[in-house]
Amino acid sequence: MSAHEEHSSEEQHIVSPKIYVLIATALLLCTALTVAASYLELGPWNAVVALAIAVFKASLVVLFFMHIKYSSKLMKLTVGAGLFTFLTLVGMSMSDYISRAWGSF
Amino acid sequence: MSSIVSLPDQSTARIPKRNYLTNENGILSWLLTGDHKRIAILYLISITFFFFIGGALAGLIRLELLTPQSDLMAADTYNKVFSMHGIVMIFLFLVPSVPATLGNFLIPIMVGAKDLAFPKINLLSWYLYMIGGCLTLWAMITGGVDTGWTFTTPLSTHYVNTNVVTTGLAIFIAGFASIFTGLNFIVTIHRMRAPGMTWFKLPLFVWSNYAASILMVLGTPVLAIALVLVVLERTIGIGVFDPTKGGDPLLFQHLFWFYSHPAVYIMILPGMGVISEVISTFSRKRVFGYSAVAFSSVAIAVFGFFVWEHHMFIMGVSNYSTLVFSLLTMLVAVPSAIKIFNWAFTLYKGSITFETPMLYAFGFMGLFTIGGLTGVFLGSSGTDIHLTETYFIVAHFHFVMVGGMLMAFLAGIHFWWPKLTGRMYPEKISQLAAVVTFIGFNFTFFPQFLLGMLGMPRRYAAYPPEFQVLNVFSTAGATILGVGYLLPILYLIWSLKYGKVAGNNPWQATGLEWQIQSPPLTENFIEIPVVTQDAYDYEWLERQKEREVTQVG
Amino acid sequence: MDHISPVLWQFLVKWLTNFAVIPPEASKVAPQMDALLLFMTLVSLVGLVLVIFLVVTFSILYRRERHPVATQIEGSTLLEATWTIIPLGLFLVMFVWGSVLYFRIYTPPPNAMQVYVVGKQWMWKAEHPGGQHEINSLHVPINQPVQLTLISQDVFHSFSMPAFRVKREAIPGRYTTVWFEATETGTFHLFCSQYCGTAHSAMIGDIVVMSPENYKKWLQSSTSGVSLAQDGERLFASLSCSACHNGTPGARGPNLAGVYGSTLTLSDGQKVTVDDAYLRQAILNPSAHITQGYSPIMPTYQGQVSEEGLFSLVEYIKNLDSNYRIKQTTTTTELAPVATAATPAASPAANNGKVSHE
Amino acid sequence: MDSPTVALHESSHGEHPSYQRHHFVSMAQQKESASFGMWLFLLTEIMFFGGMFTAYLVYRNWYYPAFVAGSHTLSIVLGTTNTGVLITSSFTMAMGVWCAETRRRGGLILSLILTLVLGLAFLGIKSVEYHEKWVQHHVPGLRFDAMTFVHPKAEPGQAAEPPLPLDMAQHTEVYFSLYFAMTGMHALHMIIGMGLLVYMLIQAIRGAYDNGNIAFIENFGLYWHFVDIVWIFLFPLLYLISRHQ
Repeated sequence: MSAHEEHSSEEQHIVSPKIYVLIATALLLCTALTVAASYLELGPWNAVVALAIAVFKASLVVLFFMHIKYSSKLMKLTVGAGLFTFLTLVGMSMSDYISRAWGSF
Repeated sequence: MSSIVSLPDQSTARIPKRNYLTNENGILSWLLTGDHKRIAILYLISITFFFFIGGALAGLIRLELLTPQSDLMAADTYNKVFSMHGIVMIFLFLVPSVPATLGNFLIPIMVGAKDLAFPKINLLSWYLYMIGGCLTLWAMITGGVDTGWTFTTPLSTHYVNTNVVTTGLAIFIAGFASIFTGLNFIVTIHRMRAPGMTWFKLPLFVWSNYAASILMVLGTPVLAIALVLVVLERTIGIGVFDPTKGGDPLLFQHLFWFYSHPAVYIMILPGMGVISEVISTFSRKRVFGYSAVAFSSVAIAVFGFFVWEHHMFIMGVSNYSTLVFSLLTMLVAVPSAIKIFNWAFTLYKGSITFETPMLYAFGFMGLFTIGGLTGVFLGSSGTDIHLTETYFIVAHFHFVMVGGMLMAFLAGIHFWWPKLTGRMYPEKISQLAAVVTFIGFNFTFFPQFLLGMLGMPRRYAAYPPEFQVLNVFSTAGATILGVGYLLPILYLIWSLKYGKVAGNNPWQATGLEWQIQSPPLTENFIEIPVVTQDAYDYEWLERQKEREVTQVG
Repeated sequence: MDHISPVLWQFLVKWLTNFAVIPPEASKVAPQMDALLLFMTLVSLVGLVLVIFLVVTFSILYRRERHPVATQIEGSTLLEATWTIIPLGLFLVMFVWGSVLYFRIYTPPPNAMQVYVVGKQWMWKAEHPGGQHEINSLHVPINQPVQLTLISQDVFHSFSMPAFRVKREAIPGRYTTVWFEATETGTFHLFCSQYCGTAHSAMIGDIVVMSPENYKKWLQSSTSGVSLAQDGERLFASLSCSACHNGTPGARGPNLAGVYGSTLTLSDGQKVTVDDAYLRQAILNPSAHITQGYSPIMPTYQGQVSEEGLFSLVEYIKNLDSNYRIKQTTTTTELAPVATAATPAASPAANNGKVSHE
Repeated sequence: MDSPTVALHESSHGEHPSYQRHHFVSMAQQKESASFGMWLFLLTEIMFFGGMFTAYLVYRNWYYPAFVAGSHTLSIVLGTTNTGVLITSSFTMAMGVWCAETRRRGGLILSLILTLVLGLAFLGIKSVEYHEKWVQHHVPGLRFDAMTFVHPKAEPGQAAEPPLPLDMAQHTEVYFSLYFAMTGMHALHMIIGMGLLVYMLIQAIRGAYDNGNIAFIENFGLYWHFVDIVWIFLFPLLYLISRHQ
């Protein structure tokens, strides 16, 4: 578990520009896709599709632009922890708002 | 009474010439330092300053409550005084108390590093803290703020015309000081441990500060955004929390308590770390169930994020979410219970001595047990209805924060004073101070439980006369408590010059910090140590001593 | 006792004679609350005594003089499991018990008598359906469930009645409710317990619990002559609500008679139960509360009706019968016979709230 | 070995680069620490925006028609363009980091300039949008008029938006409060980032990164990408609510 011995041997991973170009293109395409999707009549699925595309885009940025794909387990865990706390904040707050409508008392 | 203190021969002992205090001279060498130990001292001086400001305000509150009428000061002055007392004590004293002073000083040494990972950010943290502190004082001098430390909307946004914006910004800035401290600790503990220092060889002080740091890093920004929105609502009138514009004022409380409940654990967890160290050292024994205590810190940190709504049970949140949050609150109480019993059983078959830090630690255990158990009264949603917003709450969180945290802080200050300064504090008078504090504390805050049961609401400048007797008890106790807090500052300053030279390891403790000189060198270790022993391995310490003797011989 | 100063002496005597750790138990829920509080206190005491006992015993047995060399012990999974599971079990008992109590306190019985309360900086204004208004006091009959519907006009307030072990926040923009049933006559404290600004500690009052006869007398002596529903009727006309909500076939708004307590289907398909909170929302934010089959033409009355006026309107709509006349049961004169019914104790349910639903 | 305090010589690391801070054992440790610290800082940023996302979610559910109407006043062309601009700037920043890693000074300078220009473009477009809001009386608190939603005016070449009832129209102020709070905080992060970009540009021109001490650039890259991610969520949430209506 000790920090430095493990990682001093690990060489810096340099992502090739080709991947960056590929990711940037994908991101731009997804932007177009999300705009297009918002003009479709999908009912409640509009929001789901928009969010799904946004999550996908964000994952691309995190994994490749921000090198998480090539980083240590600790970094991946850190990102996960942030996401978890964020979802806690949103989810637990919404637990109040959603269930307020259930029962009038 | 026997003791474990083993001081060097005072006639020949000298404070090491080269240490972090003497390394450089001049005020700039302090103000521009990157040394975690010097920053710790800067923090120690500044939080003590703010503690006494907050304490003076507390004195004013108790004086005003001596009589049922608001005769010492008008109601709005009283409101400003208790608001400022809360703000100063929570954001400027309790949150940074143990982490920013003892934690800053000790964590790098305990993990076997030469400094925290980001010395400049550490210094920046102190400056942010000072800016926040000065802004708070500025707000207090130029008219104060009377929202309470909770900044409840829409009171804070639309119905008071005091310095809400200045104070909000001050807390915002001080919040970043706390974030940077936590960030520094997490990185240091993960990345800077000495060779051989595995997670389960870390002292429990490090574990508990680690848990608190997680809360600082993840919780504080939510408070920051809530305050930013309050400031925006007050200045330009956006409508996020304003009910007249369709906003939900409860949303502010959700965001506020998302930080401010975990903040309670930010305050108490490092204190628990101190207690683990102290109890182990003075009973010469490994902490009973090391991993349970370590994991309970982390469990408190994680569960701490899931219970905030118990501050809002009577405020019109949905009954169903009350159920969920009440249940989770009960779960978060369990790790604290585990810790208490583990500490008690650390004493079992130990070899116990009763130096000042140990007395404070005993005080902590008693008071924190009461504080924790009364927390269950408030976490159970039914009894919360009767007890919330009364003096029961006030008594409960003072038992946890003052009885718990402040006791732990004082235990830690006494325990590591020889390491910080190279000199011992005077033992007898400090034992007296510990006892006086304990008695004064109970005298001050126990009557408040009764007041709360009787239904006296908190934040009242005037109250019905039948509550007077208990209030008089409380005020009388507060004067004793005041003496208990003044004594340490007097004799600790005295000891800087006249205290006995402490030597490296006056307590015969096992932590890495005790194996180096006191006060330490600027770089802590001449050579980075290789750790082979477990934490609290007193047998290893004995072998070390024997080896030294044979080598010298 | 001449060495104790007379002031202090007086103090102690006063305290000892009036000593109490709990306020009077003046409501039906108070003994239940106190039972749980007692249970928790006992558990806490046992816990505290146990911790103190352990610390003191070990300190004596294993002090350095007696036990110079410590025996190193790793821990004990069995012991640790014990002090994990037992507290957890006790806490869970408290959770269940507390939650039952919580739901009981915040779920008013259907037969409760209504009182409306507006909190404002810095006073409580209570409105009785019969049109009696009172400031910083609340008169209620004994042995009669009373439901409070609370709202704040400005900031958070909290309606705290320690003798009844009940409190509830009055929050701006939304109704909250709480109920109690007083079991003792007398005057009890009413506090605002949520900090609400400068005169927070002056926002206190009295809760006067009266026998049914005295309560009847009080109702008659403090009547304003206009019941809440009648005031609502006046508002209903002056705000021209009746232009659309008049119950005639082809009216532009839905018929409001008997709407209270029914389940409506809204234009977005949502099903809602009509209660006080819904009526208030529908008056202030009509566009989100359009009954299915009607067009969203109702204007908002935000800013045009005070909170008191809204209470009157709600009370009026509650008591509408089919011909858009208020039932007479809610007027002050009609209320009295109900309260003095032959068997008042046996039928506390026979009050205006119940009658008006039939 | 029974002697923990005895030193371990760092012989394996031989000579240290000049920019290695004294308290780190190795360069790898320093680098890891820096990026880990940056990530932790980004976690605080997630939670900072998290508060506003929570508020958004609550009010969007409460006042959906107001959110739709408010969203439709935003220009989808400008919004999409800005998304493209920001994604591209994220790309140029990633390229900048790559250039720095492979010690291409010219490439680094070019990337930084491009990133800066794109960032400026983003802020420029944003200020055009803000100005438009100001003209339309859609700035909450300072200059807001709910009647623009009760009697919507038809834009040239477009059909008028359906009118909102007054009570719902008033709640568009909540939407715009969130719009300005969220995009404002985002823009503030951009502005801070631009300041850092200028600093890095000067340093790069001076050749400060030629020796491989590029932790600052890498960490700034993380920051810049994070700002991009925030926008990736803000764009659909604020601009793209029920565009089909």
